[in-house]
Amino acid sequence: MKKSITRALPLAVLALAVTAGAVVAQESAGMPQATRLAEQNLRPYWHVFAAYALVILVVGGWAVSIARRLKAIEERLVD
Amino acid sequence: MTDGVSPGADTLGVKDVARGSADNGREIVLEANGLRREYGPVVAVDGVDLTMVEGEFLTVFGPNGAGKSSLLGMLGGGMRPTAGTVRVRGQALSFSEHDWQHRIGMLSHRGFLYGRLTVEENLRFYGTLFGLQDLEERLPARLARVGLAERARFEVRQLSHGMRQRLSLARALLHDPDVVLLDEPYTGLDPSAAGVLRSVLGELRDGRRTVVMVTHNLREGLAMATRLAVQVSGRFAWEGPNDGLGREDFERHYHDVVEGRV
Amino acid sequence: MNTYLRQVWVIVWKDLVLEMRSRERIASMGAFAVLAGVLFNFSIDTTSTRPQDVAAGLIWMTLIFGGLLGVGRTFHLEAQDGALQGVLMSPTPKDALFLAKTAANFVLLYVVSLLVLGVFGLFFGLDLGPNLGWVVLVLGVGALGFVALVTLFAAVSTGTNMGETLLPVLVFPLLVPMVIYGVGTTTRLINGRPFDEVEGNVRMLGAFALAAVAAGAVLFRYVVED
Amino acid sequence: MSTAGMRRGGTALTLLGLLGLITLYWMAFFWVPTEVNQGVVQRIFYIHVPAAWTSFLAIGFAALASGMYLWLRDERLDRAALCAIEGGLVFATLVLTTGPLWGKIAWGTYWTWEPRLTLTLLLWFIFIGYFMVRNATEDPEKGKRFAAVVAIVGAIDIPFIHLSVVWFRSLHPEPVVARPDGPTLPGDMLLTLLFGVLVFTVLFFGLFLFRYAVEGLRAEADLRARSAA
Repeated sequence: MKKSITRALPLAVLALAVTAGAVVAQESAGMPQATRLAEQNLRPYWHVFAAYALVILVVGGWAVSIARRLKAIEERLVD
Repeated sequence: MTDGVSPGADTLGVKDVARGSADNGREIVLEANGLRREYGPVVAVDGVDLTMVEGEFLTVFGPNGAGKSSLLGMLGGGMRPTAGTVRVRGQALSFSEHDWQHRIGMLSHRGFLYGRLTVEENLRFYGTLFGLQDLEERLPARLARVGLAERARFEVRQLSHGMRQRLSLARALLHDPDVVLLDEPYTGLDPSAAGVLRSVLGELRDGRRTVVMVTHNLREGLAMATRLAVQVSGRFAWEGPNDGLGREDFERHYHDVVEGRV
Repeated sequence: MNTYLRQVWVIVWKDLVLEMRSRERIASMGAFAVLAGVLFNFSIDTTSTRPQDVAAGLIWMTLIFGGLLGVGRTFHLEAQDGALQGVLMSPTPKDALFLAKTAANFVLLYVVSLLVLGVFGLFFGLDLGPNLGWVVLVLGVGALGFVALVTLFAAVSTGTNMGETLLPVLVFPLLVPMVIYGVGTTTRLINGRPFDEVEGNVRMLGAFALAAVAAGAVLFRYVVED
Repeated sequence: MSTAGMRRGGTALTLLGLLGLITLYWMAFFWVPTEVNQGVVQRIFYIHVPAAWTSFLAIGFAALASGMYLWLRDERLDRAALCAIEGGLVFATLVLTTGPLWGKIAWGTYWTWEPRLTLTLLLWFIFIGYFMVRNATEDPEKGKRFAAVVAIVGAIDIPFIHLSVVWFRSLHPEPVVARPDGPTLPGDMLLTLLFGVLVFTVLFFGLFLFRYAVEGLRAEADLRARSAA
């Protein structure tokens, strides 16, 4: 189970990176959605990506810490 | 049982004694079943069973950390057992009810007294908490009994340790409890206070109260007891009647029990 | 008088007699209040801030810190000779004990809060006029909620090995409603606004106090059991 | 439910939650239209609000479990409360970090004493207090009782804190979903938001079960260590 979590985590991060890259590519390619946004300061993107990355990092960090604790206890139980 | 204790003594269950006594028409007052108390990973009391009838005086000896105070705390209802029950005259000590406390009195090496209240005020305070109606008659009598009548208006912090301990004794017995619990009552007492304590304890035993005392003090512990127990690592490692074993003999036996040679 | 009330009363009486004889807590709280008033006076530039705009906040902050100092020690007095254990082994219901401790602490804190009001009024030259009675009422309602929460958590922190250092961490987040309603209401009253304008907030303060007393009365038994 | 069952359930829910999270990210980045007034930064909303919802769910759940623990003294209830509080702390941390990221653009400042942000900050401190009390006693059983009291009083106090901080100052966007006259958010955005709430709730309960299973195993290991000693 802990393996499934630790395996899923890089996948999720990868997904996020791909997503972020795709959005930037899409926006800079001038897709319809971007026409309005082009008028705005581009700075907000950084904030949005940071926020979405934080979700992955914090929730993922919690999952990893649970998995670590699980591992430690399983080792204790085996002894 | 002159030279040590007969091998059968540790198999003589408390329940057998109690049943025998109950047959003699003495009512069971204090009953504990499977008492256990844990502090996280530490087990302070590990499965103690106890049945006591009127007029019995049990002294529990044991080294520091044997769980004697925890045992007493649970018998007094102030401490919740991790497992097991305590009954006083058939009534289970429950945390949500407040009618069984009348039956229990506790005397500890700490006085439970307020230093800034006078002798009389301390007793009045506890008397009111116990809902006693006849405090006006009761207080002077009790103070006289422990020899503090002329100190009634002194603040407790002005009293010597021995006087405080005597006052504390009066406080513990103010509501005439059926069961009296004593936690190292002789610690730091001067001879006169110890004398008062001894005579009051003698009265309690003869007045068919039930007394449980925990102590390291072998001499005082043996003097009053009708029953003895040695608690080691949370369990009663040995228990039996106090049938006039000399102090030196008991001391030898006690060390044998504590060090696991018996 | 039934037994319950008599038990509550005797504990309140005991706490107040002890306080009157030792003056330990009232002296430290009172001295703290007056000295805080002096320090606050120097910490405010009265050429740029009107005293009546900040006085309410300072009064309440003084009450909170001073109250924590005094009310937070309420179980140390009991613990000195194990007396709390004696009370707990008596037939006193635990909620009676909580209500009594809260009532005694309330008397203590209310006396101090009136002192604070007087001292700050003097130092900052406040003229309360007809609102004086309402301010006194608001201070009382706020003090009740404060005392109930702090009494409960003083029992908690006394039972831990961190002692009093834990108390502010536990109670400050919970005291926010009292601070906001108390300061908001008092500021308006000091500025001569009619009571009608703040009545809703005083009600909220009252609801907060009642909730704190009720929660404490129910939960206290789980804190003091051994 | 057995510990193994917990772990299976936890894994299933967590994986479901992760799947949902990926879908949510897709919806938030590609599917949902950009909000007219705030622009792209409004997209933080789809994770910020669900995280806030989850942390309040956690304290409510923990208070309920704590109350039942004080009543029934079943260790499992205490463990449930502990695990919920830990999850609540994680999600409250998310709220407190994503909120300022939004605030910097929307309001021009990282921190404002905006009511719901303030409330979450105080909630975060209540969570911290829970852990501090729990670890500050020599007798663990006492720490559990004290922590339960903190969780319960915290949960009771939250409505008061909420009302007071709203009264104190309101800079926050008006409630957009829970309004008496129905939601004002355009349908697509509302759908994304509600989906976000669902995903975070599933994720919370998945990880909660997972965490709870760990705590159960720890109790078992402690028990074994004790009986071996």
